[in-house]
Amino acid sequence: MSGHSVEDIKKSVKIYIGVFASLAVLTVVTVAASYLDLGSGEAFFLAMIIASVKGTLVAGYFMHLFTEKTTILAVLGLTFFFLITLMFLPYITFIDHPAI
Amino acid sequence: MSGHTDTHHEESFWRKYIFSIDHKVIGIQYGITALVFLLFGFTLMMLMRWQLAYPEQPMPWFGWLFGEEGIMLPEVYNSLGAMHGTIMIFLGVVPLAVGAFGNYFVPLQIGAPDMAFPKLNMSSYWCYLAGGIVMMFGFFVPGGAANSGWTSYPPLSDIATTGQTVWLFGMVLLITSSLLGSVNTITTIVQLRAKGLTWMRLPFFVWTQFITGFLLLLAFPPLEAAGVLQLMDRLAGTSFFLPSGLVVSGELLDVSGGGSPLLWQHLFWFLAHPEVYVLILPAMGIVGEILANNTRKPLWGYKSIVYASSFLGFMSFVVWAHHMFMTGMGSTISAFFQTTTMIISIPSVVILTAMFISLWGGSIRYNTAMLFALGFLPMFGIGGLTGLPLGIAASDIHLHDTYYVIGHFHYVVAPGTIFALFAGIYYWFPKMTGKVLNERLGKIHFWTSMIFINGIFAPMFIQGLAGISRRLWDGGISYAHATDTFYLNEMMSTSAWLLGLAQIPFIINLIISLKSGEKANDNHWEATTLEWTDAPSPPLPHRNFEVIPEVHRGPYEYSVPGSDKGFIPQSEA
Amino acid sequence: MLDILQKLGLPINVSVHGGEIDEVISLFHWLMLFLFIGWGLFFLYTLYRFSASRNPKADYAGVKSHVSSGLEVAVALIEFVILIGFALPIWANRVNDVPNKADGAEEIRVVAQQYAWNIHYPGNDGIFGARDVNLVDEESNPIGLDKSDPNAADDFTTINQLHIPVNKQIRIDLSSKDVIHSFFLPEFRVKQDAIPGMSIPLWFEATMTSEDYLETLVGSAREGKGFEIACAQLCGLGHYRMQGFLTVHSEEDYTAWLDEQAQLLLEEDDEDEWGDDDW
Amino acid sequence: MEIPYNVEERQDTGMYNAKLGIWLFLASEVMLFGGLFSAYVFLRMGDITGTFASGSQELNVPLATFNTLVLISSSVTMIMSWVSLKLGDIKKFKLHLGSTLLLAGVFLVVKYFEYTAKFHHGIYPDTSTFFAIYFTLTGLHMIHILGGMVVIFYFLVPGSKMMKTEPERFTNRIETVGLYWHFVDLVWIFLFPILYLL
Ligand code: HEA
Ligand code: HEA
Ligand code: CUA
Ligand SMILES: [Cu+2]
Repeated sequence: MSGHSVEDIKKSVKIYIGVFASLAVLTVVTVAASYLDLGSGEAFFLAMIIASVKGTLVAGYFMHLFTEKTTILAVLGLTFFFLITLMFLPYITFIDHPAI
Repeated sequence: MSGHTDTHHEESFWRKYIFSIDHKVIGIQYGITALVFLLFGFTLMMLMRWQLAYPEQPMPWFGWLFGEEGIMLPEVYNSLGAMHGTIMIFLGVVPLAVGAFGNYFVPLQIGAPDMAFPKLNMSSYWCYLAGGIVMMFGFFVPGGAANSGWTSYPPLSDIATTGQTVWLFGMVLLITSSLLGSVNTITTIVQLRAKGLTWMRLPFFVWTQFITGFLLLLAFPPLEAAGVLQLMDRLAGTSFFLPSGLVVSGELLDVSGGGSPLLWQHLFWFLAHPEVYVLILPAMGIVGEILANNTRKPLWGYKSIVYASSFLGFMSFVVWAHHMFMTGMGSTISAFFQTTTMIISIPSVVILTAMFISLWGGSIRYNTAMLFALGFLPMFGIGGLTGLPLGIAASDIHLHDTYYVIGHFHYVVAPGTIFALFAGIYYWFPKMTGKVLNERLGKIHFWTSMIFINGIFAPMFIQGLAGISRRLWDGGISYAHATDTFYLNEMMSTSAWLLGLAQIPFIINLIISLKSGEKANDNHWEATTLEWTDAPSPPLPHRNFEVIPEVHRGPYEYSVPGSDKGFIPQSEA
Repeated sequence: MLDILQKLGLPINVSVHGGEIDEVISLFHWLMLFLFIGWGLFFLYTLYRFSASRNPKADYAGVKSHVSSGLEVAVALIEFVILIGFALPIWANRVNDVPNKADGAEEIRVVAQQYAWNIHYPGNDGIFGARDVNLVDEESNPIGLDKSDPNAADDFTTINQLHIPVNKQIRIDLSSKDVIHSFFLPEFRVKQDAIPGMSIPLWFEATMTSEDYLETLVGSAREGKGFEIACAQLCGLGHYRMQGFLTVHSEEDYTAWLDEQAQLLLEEDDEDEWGDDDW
Repeated sequence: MEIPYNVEERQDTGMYNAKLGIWLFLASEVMLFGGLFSAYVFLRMGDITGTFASGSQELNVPLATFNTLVLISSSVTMIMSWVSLKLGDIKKFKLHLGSTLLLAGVFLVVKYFEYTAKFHHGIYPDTSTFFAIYFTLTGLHMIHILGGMVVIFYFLVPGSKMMKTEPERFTNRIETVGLYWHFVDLVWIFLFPILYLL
């Protein structure tokens, strides 16, 4: 809520519609990209990049993160850091095995 | 905030004591349930210690419960061991430290009328109780309760008896409860601090609860995920944790394969390492409060311990694989985890050092609460110091999964955390009930506990150095390398039973003091924090304070030069 | 410190690399002892000196010096010296420098299973035969050795009996058939989890034969009890009895033992043929 | 006694309680799905037999694309319902919230067809690790959708009384429900490529 005036809100409706359109387009782009003949590594990164852009749009506009309070951003920053650790450290540990 | 004395209509017994949404009632519910579970978890261990001291000799009195001819069966031993660990940690200590003390005293210490979400608070308790009951149900299913250790490593746990499924369901409920609780604690601390209560004026206890809240919030969900995966393995026949080509008792296991046992270990320890700091941080918080109060001087280096605790909480997320050095870890990644483990020991050193230095120049009152708090310091010291060689992969080669590890962590959780919790009970009982616990019984409780608990755990280091593995049904008697140190088992077991007896004065104390103990005044210990200075004993139902206090200074303004009273309450203008 | 730890129960070390591990353990125990005694004395003194009766009025400021920060830094430094100077190199040596046959090491495979250690020797050709889980038969072929593989012809397995030569690097590739176990040789400072789906190498070199070791035990409570393999990871209800035996031979004795095993294998095969005819 | 900052924002933090509460809850949800994603990464990278690549070939990309669009639309209607509420347009609010519920229903129906098609082909969670993680992830996601639907339904019908009694608090609640709903959408945005496209 954070003190949106009526005008502000009307303006943001336009933004929401824009975000919606971008999300729809990006969805199609992802699917199209998956038919490209890419190596699995490239395909993965491309898909993740598109998904992250979409995710940022949702979180930034729909969830108002772009204008959110620092406390919340700090909590999410912390979470994000731990998320990255959780996602990749086990995997790095796995490939660093001397034997498989 | 309103000055009305009576805004409440009479509530039914159920609303008031059972389905209450008052944080104080919920705190007490948590406390009683957790104490019962602690006693139960301890009882399991007292039974197991018979088997360790006198392997394969029939147990007197209760033997028939656990196997033919009164000899406890190995599978029963494993069940009791796994349940002891689970109960002590998830049903005993955490609910007592966070659910009971956190719930009861965080709002009081920050000058809030209740937790931010009272209904959530109530559901968190009921989830916990449901989780506990489901866990207990495990004892009655075929094959008995979960028997793969509290760590539940697959493939063993994947192919274990039904008890493991029950355990997983119980865990899912307990995790849910913790998540609800931690959302509540953090929101309460951020949002409901009284006017003037800035971050650096928070009592240290509140800080520790705040950090603990984050550990629970962010570390538990991966275990919930892992629990779901293990449930799938057990119930839907998937093989998240099962590689291809397993042969169990001569039969090729009929699963698709392709999973990895190590995946579970990562997800489990991602929780379980932060979890151990969940066990210790609130304990440090309680000890901090009591030290300041009974030395009659401020905690030394308040800011540094706050920073150290926060750093400890942060680092605890990146050390987990020090439990997994022996899983064939490469040199790069083990270097990383060894380094983080060494780094994480530093904030503990900082905190302990600050606490020791706080004693200097104090005017120490030796009441029971203080004795337990003081006992905590060297005991945690022993436990923490013995964690260091475990954190180095090279020395962990010899010590991993031996009784050295058991000794290490019991020193931190039993004479460490449990003592701190006892200290908390003696310290805050007058506030919660309006009655003071009997000091004489308290001192008996302290000294006997102190002696016997060391009698149990100190010899474990010796056995661990000798290389005796943990989780052995016969205590390792048949191994050659146990020859020289096996005899210690008898003494350890005896100490454990005596420690059990030593709890009797405590239980009696709780009962008789509640009934006919000395009346406590509102600020029984002449403390400075809000729960003592602004709330009656016991605090007012449903709103804690007559008037929400305003805060003007730091938490431990004892013996301020120039003030004749000897202490200045936080709320004094 | 090592003497003290050995008095306390640490078994003597009989492997080449074990000394380094003992050194790290000792260094840490020095640090621990030092901190414990230092702080312990300080603690006891404050308890005595600053009790309410002796010091009725507390001092608001307390300690003003910052010696303690120095102490904290010192602890951190010592930890890092041990870490970088000892711990990391030792571990790197353990996991990166695993020798193989070409380096002159004796290669053996150990396959753990619920409550037993299957030891797999490559036989005279020095090459391990293929294995197939479908061939596993608990009675006759616990590790599923594929007899149709020529390399498997001279392979032999033992249960719970590991024999190795002294003064020679031993490389063991460890795996498991069912659940996680942990291969632990206390006197050799060797421990490694056996994880199903993985084969993990470990290595060590014995400095003493079993015979010599038994001699050192004469007169002690352990007299007559040689080296053992312990299982260090909970693996089910028989975890406590998953005990193996390790015999360290002199070079000649080891060769003799190998020959003996090869002979046994031949006899077994003969018996099999006899059996077939009978049928 | 009333709990402070239930409705109005606290000055120094700039938040009302539920706002922080829901974000903390979402943070824990991030870690929950993070655990599963971590499992996905771990298992996929260790997958020597290629069950992941071949498994995702079996999935129905057009249906999932459609479902992605459905969920995105539901996010938009969700936010529009909150906007309408802020503008005091109750009718539009109900329309938008109702559409959200409807779209969620469509998502589930499509998912139902996807699941049954798999079952018909004899594909179950125990078929391979890929399908194990596919069913687990999408199943858990569906549970989240269902949960969201229950809450949305509550505010649409029985809970909407509050709109008159405590309008501001009601708006806050819709905002928090919206945050949750967008999060569920966000999870799907990542699930879609990793399960269907890679
Ligand atoms: C409350 C619980 C708690 C706490 C606080 C700790 C603290 C630490 N733990 Fe422990 N740990 C456990 C609970 C805990 N642990 C449990 C339950 C297990 C076993 C799980 C299982 O396998 O079942 C375990 C296992 C465990 C292992 C795995 C061992 C193995 O399986 O091989 C390791 C390895 O690194 C480790 C390391 C550490 C370290 C470095 C610390 C450090 O944080 C310690 C830092 C503290 C200090 C360095 C003390 C400083 C004190 C002074 C300087 C003052 C001294 C003064 C006097 C004594 C007077 N722990
Ligand atoms: C918080 C954690 C915690 C606590 C407090 C304890 C406390 C104790 N533990 Fe436990 N233990 C574990 C966690 C804990 N343990 C874990 C995780 C394991 C590993 C399990 C596994 O292998 O998977 C383990 C394993 C373990 C073993 C090894 C078993 C094996 O490997 O085979 C042993 C052996 O002696 C043991 C003993 C004890 C003893 C004697 C106590 C005593 O200190 C208990 C003292 C308890 C009290 C003093 C509480 C008294 C309570 C009251 C007085 C309440 C009063 C009640 C009312 C008023 C209603 N424990
Ligand atoms: Cu095998 Cu324990
Ligand atoms: Cu740890």
